[in-house]
Formats: sequence, structure tokens, C-alpha cells
Amino acid sequence: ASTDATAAAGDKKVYNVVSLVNGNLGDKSFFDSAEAGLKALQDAGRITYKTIEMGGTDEDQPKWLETLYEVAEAGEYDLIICGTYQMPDYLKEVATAYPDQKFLIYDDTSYVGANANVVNISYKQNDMGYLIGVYAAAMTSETSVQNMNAEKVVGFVGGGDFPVINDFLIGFLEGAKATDPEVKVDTRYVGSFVDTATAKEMALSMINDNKADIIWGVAGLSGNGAAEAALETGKAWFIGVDSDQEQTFGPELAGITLTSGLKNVGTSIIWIFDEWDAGRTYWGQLVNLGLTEGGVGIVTDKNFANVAPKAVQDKVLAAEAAIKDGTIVVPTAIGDDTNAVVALRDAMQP
Amino acid sequence: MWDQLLSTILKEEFLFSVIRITAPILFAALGAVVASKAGVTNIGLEGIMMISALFGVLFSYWTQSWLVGVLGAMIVGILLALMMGFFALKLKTDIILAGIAVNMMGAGGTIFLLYMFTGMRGNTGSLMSPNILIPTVNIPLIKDIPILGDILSGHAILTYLAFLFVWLMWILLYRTPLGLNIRAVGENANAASSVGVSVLKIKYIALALSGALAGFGGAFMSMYYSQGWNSGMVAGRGFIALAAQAMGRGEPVGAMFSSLLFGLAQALRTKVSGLQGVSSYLVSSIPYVVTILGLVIYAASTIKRVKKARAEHSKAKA
Amino acid sequence: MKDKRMLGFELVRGAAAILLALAVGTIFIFLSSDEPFTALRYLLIGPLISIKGGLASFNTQGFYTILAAMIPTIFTGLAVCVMFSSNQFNLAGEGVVLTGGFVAALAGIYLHMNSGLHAVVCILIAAVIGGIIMLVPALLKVKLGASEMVTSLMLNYVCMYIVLHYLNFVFADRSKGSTQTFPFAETARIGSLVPGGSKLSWGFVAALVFVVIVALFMYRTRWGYAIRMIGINESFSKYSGMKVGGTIVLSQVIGGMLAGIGGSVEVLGRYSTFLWKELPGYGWTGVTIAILAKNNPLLVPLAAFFIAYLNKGCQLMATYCDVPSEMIDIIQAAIFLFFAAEQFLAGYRQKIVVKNTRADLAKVAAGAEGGAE
Amino acid sequence: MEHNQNDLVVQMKGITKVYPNGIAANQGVDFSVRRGEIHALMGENGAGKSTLMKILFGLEQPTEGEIIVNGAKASFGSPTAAIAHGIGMVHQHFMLVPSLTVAENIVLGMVPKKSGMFIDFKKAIELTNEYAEKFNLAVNPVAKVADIPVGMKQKVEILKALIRGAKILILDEPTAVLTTQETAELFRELVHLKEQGYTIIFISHKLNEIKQITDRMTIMRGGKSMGVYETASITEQEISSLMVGRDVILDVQKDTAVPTDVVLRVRNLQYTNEWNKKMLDGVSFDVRKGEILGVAGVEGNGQRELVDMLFDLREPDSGTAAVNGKDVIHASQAKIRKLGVSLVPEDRMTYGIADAATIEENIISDRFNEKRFNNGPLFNMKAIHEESDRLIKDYTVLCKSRKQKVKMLSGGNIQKVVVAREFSSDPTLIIADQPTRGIDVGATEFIRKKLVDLSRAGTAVLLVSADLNEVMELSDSLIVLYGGKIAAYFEDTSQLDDVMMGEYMLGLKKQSAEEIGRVCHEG
Ligand SMILES: Nc1ncnc2c1ncn2[C@@H]1O[C@H](COP(=O)(O)OP(=O)(O)OP(=O)(O)O)[C@@H](O)[C@H]1O
Ligand SMILES: Nc1ncnc2c1ncn2[C@@H]1O[C@H](COP(=O)(O)OP(=O)(O)OP(=O)(O)O)[C@@H](O)[C@H]1O
Ligand SMILES: [Mg+2]
Ligand SMILES: [Mg+2]
Repeated sequence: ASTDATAAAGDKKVYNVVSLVNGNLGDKSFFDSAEAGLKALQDAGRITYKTIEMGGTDEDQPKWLETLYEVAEAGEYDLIICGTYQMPDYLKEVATAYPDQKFLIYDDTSYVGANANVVNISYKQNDMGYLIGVYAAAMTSETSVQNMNAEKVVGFVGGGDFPVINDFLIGFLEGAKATDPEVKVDTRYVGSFVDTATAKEMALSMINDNKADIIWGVAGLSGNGAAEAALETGKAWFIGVDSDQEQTFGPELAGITLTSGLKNVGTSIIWIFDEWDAGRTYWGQLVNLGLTEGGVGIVTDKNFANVAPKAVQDKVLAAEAAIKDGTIVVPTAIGDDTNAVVALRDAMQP
Repeated sequence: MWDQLLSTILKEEFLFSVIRITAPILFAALGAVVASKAGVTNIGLEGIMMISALFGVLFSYWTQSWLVGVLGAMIVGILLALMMGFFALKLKTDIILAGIAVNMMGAGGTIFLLYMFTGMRGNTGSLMSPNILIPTVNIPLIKDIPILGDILSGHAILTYLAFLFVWLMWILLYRTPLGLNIRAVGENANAASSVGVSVLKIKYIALALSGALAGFGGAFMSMYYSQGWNSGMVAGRGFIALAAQAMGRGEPVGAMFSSLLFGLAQALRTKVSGLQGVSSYLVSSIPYVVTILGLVIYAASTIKRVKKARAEHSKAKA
Repeated sequence: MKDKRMLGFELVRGAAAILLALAVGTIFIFLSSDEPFTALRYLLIGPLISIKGGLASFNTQGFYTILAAMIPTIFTGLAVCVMFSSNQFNLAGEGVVLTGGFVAALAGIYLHMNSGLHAVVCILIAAVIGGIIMLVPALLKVKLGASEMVTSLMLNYVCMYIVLHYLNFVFADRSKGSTQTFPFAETARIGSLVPGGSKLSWGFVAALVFVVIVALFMYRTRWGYAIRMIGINESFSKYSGMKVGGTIVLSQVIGGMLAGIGGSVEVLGRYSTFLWKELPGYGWTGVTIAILAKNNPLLVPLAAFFIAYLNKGCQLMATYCDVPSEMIDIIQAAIFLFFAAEQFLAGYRQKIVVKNTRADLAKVAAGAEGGAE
Repeated sequence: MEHNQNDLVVQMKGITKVYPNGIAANQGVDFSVRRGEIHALMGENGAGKSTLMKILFGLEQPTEGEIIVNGAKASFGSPTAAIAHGIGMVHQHFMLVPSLTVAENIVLGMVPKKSGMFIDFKKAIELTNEYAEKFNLAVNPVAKVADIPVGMKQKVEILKALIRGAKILILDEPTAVLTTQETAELFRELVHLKEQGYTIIFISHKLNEIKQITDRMTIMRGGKSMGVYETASITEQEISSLMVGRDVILDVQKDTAVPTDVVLRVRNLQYTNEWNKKMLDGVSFDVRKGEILGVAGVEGNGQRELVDMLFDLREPDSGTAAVNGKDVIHASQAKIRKLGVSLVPEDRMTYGIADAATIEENIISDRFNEKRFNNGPLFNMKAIHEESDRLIKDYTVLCKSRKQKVKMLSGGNIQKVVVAREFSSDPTLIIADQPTRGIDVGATEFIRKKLVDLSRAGTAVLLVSADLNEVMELSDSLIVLYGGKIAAYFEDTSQLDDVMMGEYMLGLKKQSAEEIGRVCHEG
């Protein structure tokens, strides 16, 4: 065994990784994104990995902790990966119980380095939301563009009224307000990430009652309902989230998708391994990946390039630059005691 | 704020959406009606809708025909209902448990089936394209009537079918021998079997009808309401349908009005959620609160009516 | 004596049902897995036996996990037993578990008390709230004749949205990315019986105590008796002079209290903050358990164990093999269907019955002849 | 005689039936019926009569044995097959769908159609009328079955069988619910059917009826056949002893009553039912301590309504009723019981028992709240066991143990459980509504005797019975209900004869208000 170890030490180490999904793959969002990143790493021969789907319902919650304990106890893995804002408390318990085991948690800001064996990656979805807000606000009165009306109303269909979603929202609202103070944002929550039909009803109401012509869906699969509403009425555009929905949609829906806000979980995981191999580690730290690090971003090829007038594109790119260089600091809804997002949301509701 | 709400409600589009929201619930509610008339509580409607919604998409994708998709969904609905029937009627599994089992299959089993058939996870992505969606139709004369035309015309074929089924269901139950058998079996199975009516057969038929209707409801969900299937998309509509059935006292027309009431509440919720400063959570509970209230008012009025009738009746005698 | 012989049959029947359901599951496993035998092994014996390097050993942690998973479902199972016993098809257990857990958590956060007492007070509050919630379907049924099945189904959603509203807008810990309350006081927590991730807490002991209490209540008290009689024949009970309406309400309230306790024990015993964001599903599991237990409280732990075991087995299979985790639902569905199938193997049963009866008759005849001589 | 007397239309050979609960209801029974005869099937409750007939009708499958119909071996997997062989059955308990009309019930399963798929309601009504006329069984085809009296229900049942072309009619205790007149009418019809070549299998507990119309009889005891007899050549005493294995004394011995204070006082009850029929019209009477007041009358003349009023199952439009001065009209059943009122209900399966509960649980249903059965919050199981064992013994309930489910008992034993409870609660007033309907001779005798004993011990008894012999024999005094009014009051029943009673019951005669008023013992 010792000869193996020295031999391996010569090469780059092949890590054995387990990824715990507290939901299911196929979300076309961060779990799939994480999976894609791991797959790429495995294909490159840098890791071996196993993904465990633990299910995402409240009834599945006991499994999350149990499974964490199980994989930590197994001691076979160089790194245990999990994600989402629902995991930190469980992780804290297990990471404390197994101080020699390394963990990574993504898409969470609340863990914040309680254990020296955990690296915590988060994504500045508020920054990304800001760019989308700028884009939408700039577009909504561009009547030269097909389907756009003069009314300055855009829509936001959220999966539920809670901090992560509202972190997207607050960026969106701020971006829109900064671009055009007259813009109204019709915000509604489906209360479910799977009820496409209700999301569709809400989007239809936004389009028909309030003349919204751009709708950002931040509601998992429910978001598709909003896209369909836009397509069917022929009076609005859709903006996707998490992954590039112009690629995942069929041609019709992709055709009315202006862009997508990206949360690059996979990229960030690859980035961590790059850093690790390069000798830079972040154990015990929160790594908040923003636009600069490629943790978040917006899709700028396809419809963004083809549909948006140059002036609009420039505004978005300028905002991106400003955020990157720190000129613009986007507030966050996470850990915000004042709940500023609610006041802003109500103020901008048409 | 209220005038804003009012202005959105006083639109044709609002009533149009009420009808659209009602349709899938109505299908399932009629399914609940026919099953309960035969003495079977079909609590598995939710699961049947989920599974047939999935197969509706798959069939229409495979054949590139919406019609085949809808029929496929219907057949899957029938098969599931018959399976429930086999266990509940033949093997005497508690019907509620059989229903829960079907709902389980609808929740997780669908994801597994989708994976088995297509390798996709969680949703059917772009399998469903607009050209194989259930088409909408404009009704020739009605569409030109102001207001009414905007409310009644332009719905999906299946929407009209749902309301047509209310009438057909009534005919079936009250004007055909099969309906007579169904009612007899549901009310007194011994009586039916003593005259040579096969209770089992009738219950199977009623369940199959129930499954077919839920299948239509499922197809409506994934092939019109949404373009494609995703896990959890039926989101409790099968249960709501049970409520509609009960609130409508198990009658087709009653179930239709209850379904409409629910559709109305749900449409209202959509509108109210667009107002400033409302809690999306409390707003989301509107349809359910309305259903309970509807049930209460209905029950209370029934009691009152009975009491009043009695009072008048004694007065007349005095 | 005859009962004993039939018991043997029931065991055989149960085993056969499980085997058949597993056979159905196996078909799917073979359809979707490259290592079906390993998958089956995990499913069947994995929960209790772990095999490492060819050595089988008792999976203690797995066992604790199963016991811990039984805690909420024993309570909801008991709740459903009591509610169904009065022939009320009340499905509001879901909503009550959620609400019970929520109010217990709030009491755990905002009340300050001594260890021990604090947790008990939290649970009591949950019980009271649970009972009050169940008053809704119960009174609507008794006073107005509104179908309790429907009102309770709808009530679940109402409970959920109200809890979520307060959770989000009033009690959320805003420093967290996910919606949850502040952690409850140490004094309110229900301690673990064993270390590790199983979260097997004293709640398990409480659950077993409640099994005995509920069984005593149902079979050894006048209220339980009245509940059962009303469930069997309401007209008869009324005619006998029982207070039918009141007793029905009582049974629903007790069911609500049990479900509320279940929710609170689960939350206080397993978590450190309240973090449910949807109906947790234990109410439905309770229905299944009550049906498997045939409304007999004493059989509830058995049924709960069975369900928990199955869940764990499916979970292991999904974790360590290539069978998608959703396979669980199909296997479970099949097991439920067969296990609860009363007529399953009825032909075989009838043969046993006939044989037994023949033997009895023969014995009686022989006795009579013997006596005559 | 055109047909061959020895032509056996039905033969059942070696029939054994073991129910899933392990009860061997039939044990190697041989049974055969000749074409064109009326054949009685007799036996105590639980002897296996209904089971044997259900097998013949395809409702139950025999564990063993064979059935030969019209000389050919037959096997009936379902009633459909039996019906196809010309067998029709009128069940002991009605098999009707209450929400459907009479005509719909009659044509159920063979509905006349129009346009190939719709029900031809007109045809159904015509058909009903046609058969009703042909067989002289008057029914109202458009009435809902829920709304019609039992007598008509019985006719509907018979029509159901006839319309399906039944040539072999099984009647399982058809007269149990019928009035004397209706029974007589039915018998005429049966004889008429017999003359037309129909074969009738007739189950009844009433010996006089059997003697009256049957040709032969098969007697069953304990699941076995006790043999076949020519009716003409066997006495009632012989039948009884074959059925129960001993001689039965049918006359109840009783001393003259010494009634004292009024216990139940009913004044001017008025009740109009949902269909605006006046069911009670100024009914007033008293029942005194120590007497049995009988209520005679053709069924449907207000007896059921009267009992319902007294036990809070219905509310009258006006009028009062009080037990020992306390109002019972507006009291709940619980309160009424507290006043010491017991009821042996007419419909024992609905009101009298909880079928899935044990005998013990059924016995304590009215007294489980009492102190002696409770230790604090818990039941005093010992006391409860003692009570139930005592009553099971006292009332000779035939069972394996107090833990046996009531639904496993035969009808007669179920009634004994009801009676044991109702008679043993130390009541001040017993309302006995058809206390011996449909149960065997042994049980009947037992219950009647108990009733007399109780009244002699000082209980007031209100006896409602459609069995004229029963009321005349048991009652000390008696009222006759006709059209919701009291048509007659007889202070002393010893001089009554059925002819005169019949005249009052049929409304041919009516006493003066003064004579009737004597039933109110004012002052
Ligand atoms: N469906 C059944 N399941 C189990 N046991 C039954 C069933 N039907 C009847 N029995 C039992 O079989 C025995 C015979 O019953 P059966 O109904 O044939 O008697 P019967 O002669 O018709 O009595 P009765 O005069 O009371 O109608 C009884 O002990 C009864 O309890
Ligand atoms: N499925 C069953 N399981 C157990 N016992 C049954 C079942 N069905 C009927 N019985 C019982 O068997 C007995 C015989 O039934 P049946 O229908 O012949 O009428 P019965 O009530 O016995 O007749 P009677 O009124 O003449 O006494 C009844 O006491 C009934 O309760
Ligand atoms: Mg615009
Ligand atoms: Mg019988």
C-alpha cells in the first residue's frame, strides 16, 4: 500500500468524492450543474465520484443527516460534497463529529466557517439578479423589439417567499430601479417549485392585467409555466435561471427566452479542485463566488446578442463591470434582518 | 388596491381562466363521482392524473400526435384504475390504501418510469412541442358574441369535453341501464347481485370510467396547461376533485359547480397575489379556505332548508 | 386454538405478500440495474445487516435509524387509529403534525423553563393546538354533516400555508438562507438515547408509552369503548344512550392531540430549529400504518417498524446501487397493495379453515360416540 | 294431475358449507323438491336454512356437494346462473335499492331499452304493472322504495323473481314482516302460483303457516337435515320437537296483572310524515306499572312512528309523552334511558347491536358508564365479565364465549343479546317492538316468558307486535291502531278473538271515544 501511495504522490492525486443531493437530479439547475462538474472532473481523470440522491421532501430530511453520518463514517472519501441552504445545520453536526473528514457545501452562505474541515461556496445570486434587472428594465420599453410594449412593467415569478429566492429578487429590483425608476416589477410566488400550471396562471395575469412583457422565472420547474404563458400570449419574453434555459428548452420556448441568470455550481466545484491541486485550499472559509470568479453570470450569446439593442447590451455589460470593480454593491436578502426586500418589492409592485 | 383587484376580475380573461383552471379538476371530480356512485372512494385520482399526464406526453412525443397522447393518457388511467380495482375488489385491499399506493406511484414512480423510458430526470423537458399540444378551438357563433365569446370561445378541446362530460355523466347515470346498475351497486350491492347484476363487473366499469376521466385530467395538465410533464405537477388537484365530488353531493352537476367554485377561488388567488403587500402564503390558502367555507355554507343551508321545510310543514298542519 | 392456527396462516400470508411485492420490485430492479442482486440485498437485509469485506455484522446505527424513523409515525398511526375508530375518515394528521411541530418549536424558542419541564410544556402546547385544529373537521361533521374527509384534506393545506406565513414573516431567523426559526432552547430539546445521526431520542420511549396508553384508552375505558362502538354502528350507540356527537368530537380531538404530540416530538427530538416547509408526510404514513394495524394501537409499532424498515432498505439500495431512489415508491406501493390484500391467498386460507373445522367436527363426533358407549 | 309427482325439480346432495369464519352451516345436507309443490324448509335460527338456499341461488358456493336442477347437474357461480335455470329468491332481508323506484328495482339487471342504449322508463312501468296485475301483487311502480311500506317491499321482491321467469321460487321468511291480511293474501297468491305449476320453497318459523300451505317439509337442525315429511301427516308438536329436539309449550302462562301507577303517559300525539301522510292522529294512552299494554294493528298504521316518538327517533308535530311525569318527547335517548326506559327495537341489526363488536361489548352498551363497571378512568373488567357471563347464561345465548363477535351469531341469538341487555337494566318501562320477529320457537318462548316475568315484577311494558297471536296472548290490555288513531281499547284481553280484532284492525269497526278514553287512567 505504501508504494501505491508514493506512486500516487508523484502524479496528481485522484480524489474519491461523494456528492449528496438533497433532492433529485434532473432539476436542470444546481444539482445537475454540480453533477456536470463532477462528471467533467471524472472524465478528466481527476476524481472518482458517487452521487447519492437523498430526496428533497421534508419527509426525506431525516435521511440527509443519516446519510451524512454514513458517508463520513465510511471514511472512504477525500471529499464529501453537499449543497443548498437546507444542509448547513446537519453538516455542522457531522463535520464536528468527524474533524478529519473534508467537506464542501455549495450554494449556502450561512455556514460561514464554523469548522476547519469544511469549505463553503456561495454564489452571489443578488449580483446576477441585478444584471437581469438592468436588462429587463432596459428592454421593457424597447417597443422596436418584437412583443415589447411601451408599458414599463416586468414580472418576477418566484418559487416561494423566502430568503434565497428573495436574494435573486432584491438584485432584480435594484437593477431595474437603477436603470429606470419608473419600472414596475410584478412579483408573485407560486408556493411550489413544481406547480407549472399555477405559475402559468400567474404569468398570464401579469401579462394580461399588468402588461408585463418580460418575466423572470425563479421557481424551478414552475418557471417553465411562466415561459409557456409568455409563448402562448405572444406578448412577452421569458428569462431563465440557474442554467442556460435557451439550451434546455425546445426551440419555441428558447425563441422567447431573452437570457438566463446562471449559477455555475459545476464550474465552482471544478475551480475548487483546480485551486486544491494548485495548493490553495479554503478549509474553514466561505468562498463567495460572484461574477468575477464565474460563480454566477448571465447568458450573453444567443438571444441576448441577437435581440437586445446594442444600447441595452451595453447597459448590462456596464453594470457587470461596475459590480466587478465594486462601484455597485448589490444588497442581499440573506441574513437581512430589516427585510428590506419586502418594502422594495411592495413599492415596485404595479 | 381593491379597485385594482376589481378591475382585473371584471375582465373576460378572468372568467376565461376560471374555466381553464376548472377543467382538469372537473375531469377528476367526475371520475370521483362515477366511482363513488358505484360505492368506491377513488382516492388515487391524484396519482392516476400524475401518471397519465406523463404517458400523455410520452405517447404524443412517440407518435407526434396529440390525439394519440390523450388516448394513451386515458388508457393508462383506465389501466391504473383497473389495477386498483383488482386489488380492492378482488384481493380486498382497503381501497384507501390502494389509492394511497397509486398516489405513491404517481409521486416517485413517475420519475422512475420517465427515467426508464427516456433517461430523463424530473421532467420531460422539450419532448412536448407546441405542435403536439392539445389544440384550442374557436366556437363559430359564440366567438363573435361580445364578452361571452371571449369567455367561452378559444378553450382547449379537452376543456369543452370536460363540461360535455358533465352532461354525458348525468345521462349515463340516470338514463342508461349501466348507470342504473352503477347506482344500484353503489347503494346496495346485495340487491344488485341478487338480480344477477355482476357487482364486480360494474365496479370495474365504474372504476375504469373514473380512471379514464382522471386520465383526461392528467393529459390536460401536461399537454395543454403545461407543455410537458414534471414531477409533482398535478399539485393536489386530484384531492381537490374529491372535495368537489363531496361538495357536489356526488352528483355530476353538483361536482361541476363545486369545481367551478374552486376554479374561481384559484383564479382569485392568482389575481390577489399580484396586489401589494399580501402574504403569498395566506393568498395561497384561499382556494382551500373557500372550499371549506363552501362546504360549510352548503351543509348549513341544507340543514336550514330541512328545518325550514319541517317548520312550514308543521305550520301548515296547525 | 383455532385462532392460533389462523395466526400461522396470517404469518405465511404476510410473508407471501411481501415476497410477491418484492418480486414486482425485482422486475423493476432488473430492468434498471446492472447489479440487481446487490440491490436486492441492500433492500432486504441492508437495514440491519451491514456487510463489509465479506463480513456480516449487525448494523447498529441502521437499527437506531429505523427506530428513530418510527417515532413520528407511531404517533400519527395512533392518531389515525383513534380517529378512524369512530368511523371518521379524518386525514388532517398531516396539517396537525406540521402545526404541532411549529408551535412546539416556538414554545421551545420563546418560553424559558427548566430542562425537562420545558420540553413537556412544548409538547403539551402542541397537543392542545392539535386538538383544537381537529375540532374543525369534527364540529363541521357533527354539527353540519360536512364530510370530514374533504374538510380535513383541505385543512391540511390551510394549516401549511398559515404555518409558512408565520414562519416566514414573523419567526424566521433571517441570518439563514433557508427559512427556519431560531434554534430552540437546550431545555426544550428531547435528548438522544444514542449518539450519532440516527436521532433516536427519548421520543421513542414516549411513543411506546403512548402505544400502551392509547391501547388502554381504547380497550379499557368508557370513552374508548364508546368511540369504538360508534365506529361500528352509530345508530346503535345513539340508541344505547351514548353521546355520539360529543364522542366523535372527542375521538378527533384525541387524534389531533396525538398527531400534534408526534409533530412536536419529532421536531424537538430530531432538529434544533423548525425547518419544515411543506406537509411532512407523516400523516399519510399514519394512515397506512393504522390500516396495516387494523386500527389496533398495539399493532401500530409493528406496522411502523415495517414501514421504517422498508424505507431504510429502499434508501440503502438507492444509495449504494444504481437503482434510482424513486424505485422506492413503486416497491412500497406494491408491498402495500399485497400486504393489505385481505383476499390474497384466500383460497388457501379457506382450505385451512375447512380442514380445521372438519377436524373439530370429527373430534366432537368422536367425543359424542365415546360418551355414548 | 298432469305432472309427475316424483319429478324432482331440485336436488341438492351432500351439501356442506364452511364459512370463512369456520362455521359449518351445512353438513352433508340432502334436499329435494318436487315440481309444483310448496315445500317448507324449517329449523331454528342458525340451522342453516338461509345458507342452503343461498347456495341454491348461487350467492354462496358450497364447500362440497352437488346441485341437480331439472335432472341436470348444475353449478351456480352466481345468481345469474341460478336465474337462468329459473330459480328466483326472495331474501330474508330485503335486497332492494332504496333510492330507486319500484319499477327500477324490479327491472334492475334486465332493463328495457330504447334507442339501443337508454332506459325505457315507460316500458319498465308497464312491465311492472303487467306483472303486478297478472300475479295480483299491487305495487306503485313510480314510488321510491325508500318510501314504501314493508308489505309492498315484499311484493316487489316477489315480482322481481317472477319477472325474471323464475319457476322455482325460494321465499326466505317472507311473512316475518307481513300482517295477517297480507300474509293471507300472499298465501292465496302462492297457492295460485302453485296451481300454475310454480315450485315454491318456503322458509318460515310459523308453524301454523307451514301447516296451512305447504305440501311437504324438510326440517333442519344444527346444519343437518332431520328428514322430509308430508305436511298433512305431521303435527305441530312433532315439527317443533324435530326442530329443537324437545317439546315446546307455545302458551305462555301468566297471572292476572295488578296494574298500579301510570308510568308512561301519552297525550294527543300528532305526526305527519315527510309525504304529508298523517301517521298519528291524537293518540293518547297510559301504560301502568305491572301491566303489559299491547299495540295491535296492521303494520303501517302508526306503530313504528309511535315507538320512534317515544324513543327520540322522530319528533311529533304536537302532543306530549312523559315517563313518571318527565317529558320524553324532547329528551335525548341518553336521557330517556336515564328515566328507566328500555327498547327492544324492531330493526335489531341497525339499532340493537354493533355487529363487529363482541357479545360482551354489546351487552354493556347502555350501562358501561355506571360506577360499578368503572375503576376511576379504567373499566372494571372483572365486573364487566361477570355481568356479561351472567346475562349470556341467564338468557341462554348460544355462543363460544363473551368474546365472540355478535355478527357470528344467528338471528335468534342476536335478539337474545339485545333482550338480555334491555331486560336486565332494571327498567321502569320496556318498549318491546316486534320482540320475536323472525326468530325461532325456542327463543320466542323464552323472550315472551321473560317479558311476562318482568311485568309481573312491576315493570310497565308497551308491546308492539304485528303477530296477532303474540299481542293477544301476552298483553293484559290492548289498543288497536288504525290509520294513526286508536280504534279500540280492550281492558281485558282474555275474551278477545281474532275475528273481532281483525275488524278493528281493518277499520271496519271503531269503538266510541268514551270507550277508547278508558285507556287514559286519569286521576
Ligand atoms: N356469511 C356468513 N358468514 C359466516 N357465517 C355465517 C354466514 N351466514 C351464516 N352464517 C352462520 O351459519 C349458520 C347458519 O346460518 P343460516 O343463516 O343458514 O341459518 P338459518 O337457518 O337461516 O337461520 P335463521 O332462521 O336465523 O335465518 C349460523 O351459525 C350463522 O351464524
Ligand atoms: N359475513 C358474515 N360473517 C359472519 N356472520 C355473518 C355474516 N353474514 C351473516 N352473518 C350472520 O349469519 C347469520 C345468518 O344470517 P342470515 O342472513 O341467514 O339471517 P339471520 O339474521 O340469521 O336470520 P334470522 O333473522 O331468521 O335469525 C346472521 O346472524 C348474520 O349476522
Ligand atoms: Mg413594456
Ligand atoms: Mg335465515
